[in-house]
Amino acid sequence: MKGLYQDLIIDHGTKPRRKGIIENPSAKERGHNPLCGDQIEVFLEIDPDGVVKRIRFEGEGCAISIASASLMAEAVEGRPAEEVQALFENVHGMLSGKGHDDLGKLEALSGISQYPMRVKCATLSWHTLMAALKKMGPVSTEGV
Amino acid sequence: MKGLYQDLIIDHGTKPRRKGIIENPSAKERGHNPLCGDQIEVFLEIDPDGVVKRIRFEGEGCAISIASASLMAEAVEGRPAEEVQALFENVHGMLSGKGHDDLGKLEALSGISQYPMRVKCATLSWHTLMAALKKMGPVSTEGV
Amino acid sequence: MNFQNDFPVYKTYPNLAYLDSAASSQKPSCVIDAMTQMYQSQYANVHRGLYQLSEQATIAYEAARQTVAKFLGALEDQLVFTPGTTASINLVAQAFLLPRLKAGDEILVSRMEHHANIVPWYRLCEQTGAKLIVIECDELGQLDLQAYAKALESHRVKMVALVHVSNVLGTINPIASCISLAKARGVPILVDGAQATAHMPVNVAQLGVDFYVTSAHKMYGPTGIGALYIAKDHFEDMMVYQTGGNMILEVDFDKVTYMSGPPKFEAGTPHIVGAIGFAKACDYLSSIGWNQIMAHEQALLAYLNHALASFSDIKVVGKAASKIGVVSFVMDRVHPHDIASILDHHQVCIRAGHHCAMPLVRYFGYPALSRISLGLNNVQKDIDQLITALDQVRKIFA
Amino acid sequence: MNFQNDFPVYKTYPNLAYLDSAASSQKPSCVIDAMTQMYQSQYANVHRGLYQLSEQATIAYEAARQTVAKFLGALEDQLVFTPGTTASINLVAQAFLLPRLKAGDEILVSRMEHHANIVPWYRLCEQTGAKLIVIECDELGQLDLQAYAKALESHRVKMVALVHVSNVLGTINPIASCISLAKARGVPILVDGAQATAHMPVNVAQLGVDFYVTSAHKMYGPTGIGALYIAKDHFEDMMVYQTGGNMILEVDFDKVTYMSGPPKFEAGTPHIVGAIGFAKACDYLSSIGWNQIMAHEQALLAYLNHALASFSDIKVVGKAASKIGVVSFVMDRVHPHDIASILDHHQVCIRAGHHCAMPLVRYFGYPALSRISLGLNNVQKDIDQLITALDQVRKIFA
Ligand SMILES: Cc1ncc(COP(=O)(O)O)c(C=O)c1O
Ligand SMILES: Cc1ncc(COP(=O)(O)O)c(C=O)c1O
Repeated sequence: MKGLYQDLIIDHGTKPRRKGIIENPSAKERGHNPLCGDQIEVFLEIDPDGVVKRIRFEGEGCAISIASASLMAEAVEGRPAEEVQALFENVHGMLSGKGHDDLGKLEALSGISQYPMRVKCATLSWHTLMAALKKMGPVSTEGV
Repeated sequence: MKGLYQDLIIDHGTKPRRKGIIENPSAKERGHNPLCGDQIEVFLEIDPDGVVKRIRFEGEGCAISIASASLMAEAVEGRPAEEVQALFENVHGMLSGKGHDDLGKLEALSGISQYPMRVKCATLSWHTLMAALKKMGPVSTEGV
Repeated sequence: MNFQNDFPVYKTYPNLAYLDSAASSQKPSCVIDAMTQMYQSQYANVHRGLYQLSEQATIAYEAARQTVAKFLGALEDQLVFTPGTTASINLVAQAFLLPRLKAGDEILVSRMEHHANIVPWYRLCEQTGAKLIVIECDELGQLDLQAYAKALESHRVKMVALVHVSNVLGTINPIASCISLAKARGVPILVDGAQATAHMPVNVAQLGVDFYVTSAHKMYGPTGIGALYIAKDHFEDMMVYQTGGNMILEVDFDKVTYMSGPPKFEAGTPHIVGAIGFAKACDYLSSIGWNQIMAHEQALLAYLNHALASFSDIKVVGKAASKIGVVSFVMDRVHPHDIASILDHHQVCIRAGHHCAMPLVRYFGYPALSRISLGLNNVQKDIDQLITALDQVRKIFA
Repeated sequence: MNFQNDFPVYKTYPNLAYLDSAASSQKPSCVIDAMTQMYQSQYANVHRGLYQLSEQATIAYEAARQTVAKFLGALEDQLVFTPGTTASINLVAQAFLLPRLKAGDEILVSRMEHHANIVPWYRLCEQTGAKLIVIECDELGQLDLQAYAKALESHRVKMVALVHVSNVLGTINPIASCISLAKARGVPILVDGAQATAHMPVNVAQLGVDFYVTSAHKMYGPTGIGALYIAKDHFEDMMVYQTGGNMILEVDFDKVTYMSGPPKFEAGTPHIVGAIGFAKACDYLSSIGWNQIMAHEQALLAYLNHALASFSDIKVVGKAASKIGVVSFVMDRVHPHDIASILDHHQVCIRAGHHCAMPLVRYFGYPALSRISLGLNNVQKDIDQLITALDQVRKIFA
């Protein structure tokens, strides 16, 4: 089970960090994978410099999808929005089995690339996050 | 080539007997196998006792279908209509590989049962003949 | 009884516990060999060849039709080869029902249907303004027969489409009664037998059903082929569906005439080798016999139910009195996808998800279910292995 | 060049002269083995399995799609697996053209079409009141390109459906020009490549065609599977066709949403093993390479034409400048069915009949034609054997 269910995944999958909601968020977005039934909602508080000051999520899904959301939230909080874009692409590269830079803790997700059916579980939260950022318009990534 | 193209088949296929038409026939009928393109027309002169006094045919098709029509015409001429029915069933049995009584010359057709695609070539003239007889109604086979 | 030696997959994976036959079954050597041989030394196109190789292929193809027909209690001129259950249902919806359906008409389906027996009818409703009427099931997963009889009283019902055996619950529906009730009202009925025909005898003639459909790949047969039984009197009053070669009598640009019987619905070059494999799969089942097959699978089902009963955190969904070896369940705190993935690590193959039956799974209140399904290839050891692996799941998520 | 060793049929019939590849080709060992292996040790259903066997089957199935797509110059998200050419054309007719067709609209087809590329359009015309417009060919069997360009000038033309290579005449149509002409008028065009894809390179992207269809079984691949290329921009504006599992996003009894891209048109369990075999057949052709394939077949064609030219009682039908190895002929005084049957006695397999192209065969004034068709598996000896057998035919009917 090394590949898929590393301790870190189980840990975050069963005890997710940054779960919850943000009242009056700068942006929020829902994600849904109808084929799995996974649901997620991402809340963002972005400061005027375009930095993700706080991120929270609510959702239901398998351990992979919850762990991915939890690890994502941890990795993203405190980062400027434009870095988040780069991070997303990096994570996406890792999950689709392509090359990627060092991703620290997020590398716990790397084994998933062997399981195409599960890749969507892991990317749902990321796609939802990106959609939330996009909603804020180019402004957010240009650091107004 | 024993099975399919016995000398008798080639003989009747290339030099068919009783080819031609009957003016004012007691019955006539067209047969057509669209999948092969084979066409045939059968003409009958039936006497008041229900005996096939004369039979002629016109048609185009492969050697098997022409030979079958020619051998049929030979076998049928002079026979009472009800015997023709029995003969048809006997020939049908032979062509479909089932049991059959001695059929004399018509047995030259027996090899065809091994070639399902060709069975239709051989039966076209027979089906056409039966349709012609049927047209005359039950009368013809009850020997009025 | 142990049939594992019939299945070559165990040579490569001796410790495989394949518990996903309901999705698609493993293949016995006899079926694989028949197809390999056909491709190696008996292959030719069918129907129009005037040489022996093609004649023999034609004979083999038509003999396959006869075998499959007989296996289902049909005559060969009532059996159409299709690409599978889904294709068969689409064919019946479009070629049979569409021309006789009007706005306001009703089509009865059950809560238990596979998407294949919902969406084609849903589409028809979109096309015509007809309505889908859903017959519910109880909490055990049994069809509400009274509601069914009641629904049939509406003179607007133009078709019934019912699953024989549920692919999620394992429920064997009282299909004979359902058919009689429909026939009594003069309503045509299609039965989806995808999950039935590998596990119990089916005789379409005795049932008196109008349409019966199944797929070879769930019957130890090949992919890409299925059977559509059409009651004799319906062939004539159906429109053509897919058109092209092999199903025509004559073609001109301004006039086309069609063949009758099964060829009418088999346009194009058929899945010749698939038919050979399908027939061989039927022969394989026949050679073992229903008594043995059912005894084998029911014994395993009892063993499985007994084993699962000892898990207080596992809840089985679908407890009909009459079931085949399909058991869906949920486990506290662990998502079905995680269960399936961890089981896989222990070489236990089960399925998790909505099983192409979203309305049913949703009805029981879950986003997804884990499903164990049994076949001839299974042995008790598979279930022991499953139980050990489930223990591991619990430990990981403790 | 001799590829006979690749084909196991010659182990059983060392003296077989198989000259019916246009109906369906023999299969090389690599294709058969790939499928046998899949069934023996790599088999599972695809798309929804959460265990390795199924993940790997899914990866193999999607890799097969990629291989076939690449072979045809397409991207994998433009390639739909269907049961074959006939099914593909029916799909395009019903899911693409039907919704945009009105009474009086025109569909262009050619005199040379196979029934598969006539009857589905004819049916559409029946359904909508549209008209089939036929582009004729000359006595050599070449498309009348001027008439085609002229017909396209009508603003009522809503679709062109054209055969790439004639299965009766061997004619290679100037498909690139036909496509440009259609595109210039904004008319969508489907090309029937059933007889092309095993014999010459096809690049659908370069051609800029809207729809391109072919069958694996004529490409040294398995039965029951074919490819439908759909230009990217058309996926969205097509209706669904067959519906059921695997092509939906969500199903409820009152609302269904569908997937996009190829899955939209692949309802039900796909012909998984067929896809594997299809891809292997493409790999087989690629490994030999078009230069060799075309050189081999053109050399045999030249040899065949030369040999037939010495028979004064044989007339070849179809003498286009640009041809593949398909030669139809008539022989004085002997019906094509008799020729085929007698040739068979000499282990020479040819086809005789209307070749699913009645309007074309009728146009040349014959009820039936004999057809020789060449493939990679053929060698000169096959043609020598054919010629000897034709001599026998003449003797028998002398
Ligand atoms: C030119 C052409 N189009 C279409 C078809 C139909 O292909 P299939 O029978 O595989 O559907 C064929 C072969 O039969 C053909 O030669
Ligand atoms: C009950 C039921 N109906 C229909 C189907 C669809 O069968 P196929 O995918 O072979 O078309 C399945 C299996 O997927 C099934 O279990």
